[in-house]
Amino acid sequence: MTIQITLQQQAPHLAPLSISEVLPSGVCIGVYGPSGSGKTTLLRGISGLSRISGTVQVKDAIWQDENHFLPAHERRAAMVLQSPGLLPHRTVTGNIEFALGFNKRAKPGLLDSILADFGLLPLRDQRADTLSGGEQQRVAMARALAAQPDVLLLDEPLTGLDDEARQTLLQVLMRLKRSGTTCIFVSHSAYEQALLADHLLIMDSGAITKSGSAEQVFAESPPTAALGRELGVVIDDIPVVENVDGLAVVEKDGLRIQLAAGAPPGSSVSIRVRADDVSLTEKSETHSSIMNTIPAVIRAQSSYPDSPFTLVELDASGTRLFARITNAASSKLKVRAGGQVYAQMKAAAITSF
Amino acid sequence: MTIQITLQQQAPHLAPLSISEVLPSGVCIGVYGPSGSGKTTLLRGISGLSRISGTVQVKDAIWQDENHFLPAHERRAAMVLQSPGLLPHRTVTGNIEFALGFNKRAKPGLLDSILADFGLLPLRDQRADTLSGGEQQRVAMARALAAQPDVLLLDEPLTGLDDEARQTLLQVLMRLKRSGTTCIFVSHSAYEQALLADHLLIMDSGAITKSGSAEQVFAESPPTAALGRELGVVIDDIPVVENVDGLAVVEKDGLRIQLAAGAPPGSSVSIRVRADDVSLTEKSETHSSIMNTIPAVIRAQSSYPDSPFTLVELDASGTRLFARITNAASSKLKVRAGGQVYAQMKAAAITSF
Amino acid sequence: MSVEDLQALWLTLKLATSTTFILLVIGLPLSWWLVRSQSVAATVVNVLIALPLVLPPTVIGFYLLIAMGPTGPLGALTSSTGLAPLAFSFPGLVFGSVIYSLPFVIQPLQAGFASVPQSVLDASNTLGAGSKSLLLRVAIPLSQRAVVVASVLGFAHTVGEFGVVLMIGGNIPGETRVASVQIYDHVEALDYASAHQLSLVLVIFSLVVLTAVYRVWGRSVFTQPRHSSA
Amino acid sequence: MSVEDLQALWLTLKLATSTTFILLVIGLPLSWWLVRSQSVAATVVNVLIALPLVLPPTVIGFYLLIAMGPTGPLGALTSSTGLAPLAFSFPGLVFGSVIYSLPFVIQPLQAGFASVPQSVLDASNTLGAGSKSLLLRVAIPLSQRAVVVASVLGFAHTVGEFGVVLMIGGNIPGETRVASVQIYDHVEALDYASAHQLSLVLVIFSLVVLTAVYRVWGRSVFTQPRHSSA
Amino acid sequence: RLAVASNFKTTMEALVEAYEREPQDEFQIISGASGVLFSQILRGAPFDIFFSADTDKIERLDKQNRTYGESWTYAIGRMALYTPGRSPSSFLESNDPTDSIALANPRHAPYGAAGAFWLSTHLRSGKPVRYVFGGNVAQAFHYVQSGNTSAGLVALAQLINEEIRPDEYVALPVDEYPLIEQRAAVLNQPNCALTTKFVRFLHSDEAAQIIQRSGYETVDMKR
Ligand SMILES: Nc1ncnc2c1ncn2[C@@H]1O[C@H](COP(=O)(O)OP(=O)(O)OP(=O)(O)O)[C@@H](O)[C@H]1O
Ligand SMILES: Nc1ncnc2c1ncn2[C@@H]1O[C@H](COP(=O)(O)OP(=O)(O)OP(=O)(O)O)[C@@H](O)[C@H]1O
Ligand SMILES: [Mg+2]
Ligand SMILES: [Mg+2]
Repeated sequence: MTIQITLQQQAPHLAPLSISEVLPSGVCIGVYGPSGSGKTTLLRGISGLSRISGTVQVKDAIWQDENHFLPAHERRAAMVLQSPGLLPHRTVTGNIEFALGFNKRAKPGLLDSILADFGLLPLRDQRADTLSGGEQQRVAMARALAAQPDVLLLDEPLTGLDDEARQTLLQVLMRLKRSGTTCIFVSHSAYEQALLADHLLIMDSGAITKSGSAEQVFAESPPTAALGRELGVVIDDIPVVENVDGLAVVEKDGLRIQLAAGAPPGSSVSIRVRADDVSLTEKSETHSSIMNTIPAVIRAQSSYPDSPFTLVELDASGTRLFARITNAASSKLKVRAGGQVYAQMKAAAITSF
Repeated sequence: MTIQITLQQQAPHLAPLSISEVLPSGVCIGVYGPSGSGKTTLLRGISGLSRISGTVQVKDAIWQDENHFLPAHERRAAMVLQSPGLLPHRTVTGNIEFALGFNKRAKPGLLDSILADFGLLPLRDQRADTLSGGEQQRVAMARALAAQPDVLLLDEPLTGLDDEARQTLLQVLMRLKRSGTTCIFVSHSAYEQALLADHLLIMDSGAITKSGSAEQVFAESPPTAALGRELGVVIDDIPVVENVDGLAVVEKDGLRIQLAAGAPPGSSVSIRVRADDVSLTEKSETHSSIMNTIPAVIRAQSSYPDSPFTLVELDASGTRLFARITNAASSKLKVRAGGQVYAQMKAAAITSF
Repeated sequence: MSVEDLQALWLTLKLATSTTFILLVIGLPLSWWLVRSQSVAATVVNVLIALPLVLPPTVIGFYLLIAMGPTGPLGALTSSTGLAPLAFSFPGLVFGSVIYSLPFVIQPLQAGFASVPQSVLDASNTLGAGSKSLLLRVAIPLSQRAVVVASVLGFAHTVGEFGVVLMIGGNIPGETRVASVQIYDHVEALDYASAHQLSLVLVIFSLVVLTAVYRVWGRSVFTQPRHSSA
Repeated sequence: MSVEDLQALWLTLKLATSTTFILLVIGLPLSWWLVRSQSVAATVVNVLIALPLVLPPTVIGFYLLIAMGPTGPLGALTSSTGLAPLAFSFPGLVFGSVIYSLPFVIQPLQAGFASVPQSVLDASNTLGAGSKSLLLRVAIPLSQRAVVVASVLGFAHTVGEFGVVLMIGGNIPGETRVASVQIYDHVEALDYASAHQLSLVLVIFSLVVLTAVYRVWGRSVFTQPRHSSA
Repeated sequence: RLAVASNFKTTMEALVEAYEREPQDEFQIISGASGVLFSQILRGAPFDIFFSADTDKIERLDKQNRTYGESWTYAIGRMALYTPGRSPSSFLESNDPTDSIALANPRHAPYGAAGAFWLSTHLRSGKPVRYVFGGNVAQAFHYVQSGNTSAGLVALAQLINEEIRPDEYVALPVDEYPLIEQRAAVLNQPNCALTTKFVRFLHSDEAAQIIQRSGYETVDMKR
């Protein structure tokens, strides 16, 4: 099951676009690129909001080709625009019901389960125009899901939100992605892409300059570029075995990591470790304040062109980690595939959700 | 010379506000707080765009008190709103000339110097409505400066920009702040506040919950909160003494740091070191991949309430650094004021501008 | 006030109400189409709707009368479909008033629809709302005030209309003699007292309606909302 | 076409041009004020401007005539200031037309001004632009198309106006006998050929003007820009 | 239904009232400019008798076979020179350059044509005066009445109806201007007894008296 998109637009007064991609479905496809690179234009083309010539096929359904053009409301896509676009005169429930009204497959109870999923139960009867920005974005996403689309199109849904609201919604989206919803997620935040994208498209001037698994695209980005800096791994659902004063210990297959998190023992958390936060050492005892010193085997190393850095891929008790160190350090530690090292990371540098 | 602001608004259909502050002038005052906390309301009150009762005095000028209310266009304030609000039918030059037209103190040549400062010379004759988002924001700031205001009011000027454009504008703003322009900078990005704010106000529900030097407010924020995570130091203008393959060595008063930067020897850069990226060690030789191991004296240490972390303030050859380590590590290393340690930070973790 | 005055007022009310109703039924979808269409046809329709403005109403009435006459196209239509002729009948008045007041309804509606945020329309569109749903469930609820202003303008203009109505209505008491014609008759007959009286009734009625409408909804159509919500 | 027809057309052109000019001079600041003011006064003015709509034009003309007479307030004003009386004069026609066409100019202008983004106004305001500068240098340039539509509606409505003009103009050839009155006269005199001819000239002229205007600027007043620029 | 030229409306009301043999509301008086009524009759307006303000329109209807039976002259309009606030003679003698005179449009209003003729033959050639034309004789009357013109050639009927002081006007002798003949005709509509009866009443002396009292001349109906 794939998504095939071939869209071409090249006219004086239109946004340029020139795309031909076959993308996996059931995953989150990130679209990253500078302002004006055509990200919104692409989403509008896929959704049918803009009429761009080409073919769009989502799984078995042909949304457009040379002969047919399914209008936006007949495509099983739902788009969350950068501005939430709620119906201001309706309540939260009313907005979700609006979407349910067009969804013939909706089962009874869907409304309540969506309200619950997005933490909207306490706001259910509040008018949309009295909600704060973050709440509005949440309703917009809830509403899009109520349409049970084959593809969820998200155009920078987290921009303009404050840190807290953004973090909350990121977690909602991460849950969504894990549930197998196909979504196309536009964002020029490398951080958000690092957390969400399974497959990443990089756009520039209306064309896709890079397409591949998110990990690969991150790894191949220059280490000082925004994308490169956010390279790292997300380790889902590790059980918390201990928690003292907010310093949690998580453990999985012998991999033991300490980090700041409120989660009590017995629960589990997802954690993210950036390559820039991992250093390597030859000995396990280092007289350092760094709390995590994890034995690992070097799987691979690669150096970047025109850059003083080397990327090291590690296997820590079966879990993959990345470390980015300087070429100089790499020589000093004689890093080579198969070598045995200790990966170090500060407890303070690990984020958890 | 201070800025005194006392504003009170409490009515059913108005944004609540209750402020009474005396702020330093000539510096950048950051305003931080969640969505809906009244940041925009505060700026609108100061600028006179909204009529909020109270007094506003900027240096010698009384902008409003019980008896007088200077309308917005007579206040020597210029505001950059979140949406740039350029005159779409005018060119870049035309927009700046619009502001110059109201600035009686403008000297000839100001236009060109502003265009140059903001890198707008190549765009000078382009119509505002054909500019990209980032360019528009740059023009909006340039235009506000053309008014030569006593106070520059910036309402989330960097939101919605892509990483590159944001970084460029951040640097423009950092230059501006170093030049002694008084500005009030609203942003709910802790990162931006960390780079720009000299004095920080934290707002919630229309009131100021915290006010103090930015360093102090950052240091006192919980280490897992957005603000706390961005605690660090910015070291301005350190000369680059060496650059091999993009690994630059900067040196100042014996403090020697390696980092990734393109700047050639002879130039100078500003660097930022986050507390979360600094670890401490007892010995200088650590068999680690970490490139920077800097001798430092512990000036102070403080632990956070309900948190597993300790904040350590260091003096590295006269330059202040912060390190955030766990309480456990602190005991292990026997951290105490006056103690001698080595501060370690990865070259990849240091950002430069 | 005479029985005839009251009758005329009642007729005016009936005419204005029916006309406003039909104006909305036609005007809402038409304006919606005009706002959304980029076609040449939309321009043509926009121009045609505005055309009645440049001719004196009496002259428009005159041409409508010719069209409604047995030899005119409308007359041919009504007689071939077995309907009663339009001239000198209440339906004819309604028809003429609709033609004549259409621009005053179309204009505010277009302005109202155009100010529905594109983001709301686009989002609703991808959720499954087609053009009709967008009009009924999004555009109209979000342009409530424009709809009210359009109704008021259409209503008021129909109340004041006179040239067209006099010409195609035939001034028949109880059937086509509306208040405006009645006032005109009073003036022509030098019956100033009755003219003043009836004018006053109309003006006061309009004052009340307009004030209420502008106060409650109308002004905000033109005034920016303080918060650009949703 | 007779010399008198041409004279009437010329007079119409003169009247419509002067009226439109004055309508803009009054309408621009007035609409600006109405859009920005939250006061009760603004509501009252809005209602007063709309009032002429509900009375038949002839009746409005009749009341204007009374007001312009020696005992009326306007008459008293003109005689005390030493001006020529307004009735039966070209200035009087212009005055009447302005009153009568004002709502058609105010309405699109208000809609236009209301759609100037608040952010542009606020930013300009803090840069030093007071209300007057905002109107002249921000609101009007940004509402160009609304200004054009307002002018066209005002112009067209003045061209077609007839009841008021006939009443207060006195049908004086070369002075107050405009094309609409001339057409009416032709119809009254059963000179249908001349009436058709003159109507046709007016309609074609209007068609050309309206099409040009709607094509070039007008539509976009009602159509959303594709890009919400600046 | 009676379609009546506006100037005759009040008189017709008096006539209908006098004709009380049937309930009054059997008659509807529809007044309007003769031209408008004429156009409407051509397009099938449901009128039974048409009282035009002139003869021309009745003749045209005749030619188009739209009338039933003979048409007749139901009244002859009388014109008066109305000079509010002073005497007509003082107006005629004065040399005030601001003097103006209102009359109905000579092109299509009978009173206008008559008035124009009278002025061209009876006005002192040197007298400065400005002409102002009303759409019909009623508008001409408004012009004078509201003080916007200093004099007006109006219908005597209007002055009588408005009870204007006799020293402010002078009724002009009928032979000083072309006859303002007002003709009426029964229209080609399904006829009924009521119409016939009313037409007969209009030819009666009683009706003639009412018409004359209102300020019109009548012709000898029995002729
Ligand atoms: N109607 C149009 N006419 C001309 N150019 C257009 C039009 N619409 C969009 N563009 C241009 O096409 C390019 C792509 O626009 P698009 O909105 O898709 O960018 P984006 O990647 O979504 O940017 P952002 O991150 O700022 O949202 C931009 O340069 C834009 O100026
Ligand atoms: N006219 C109004 N009537 C009622 N409430 C209002 C009004 N204007 C603003 N508010 C409310 O006042 C609060 C403060 O609004 P303000 O725009 O100042 O927040 P902010 O801190 O700038 O938020 P953001 O980060 O989202 O821009 C919000 O809760 C808002 O909903
Ligand atoms: Mg976009
Ligand atoms: Mg804000």
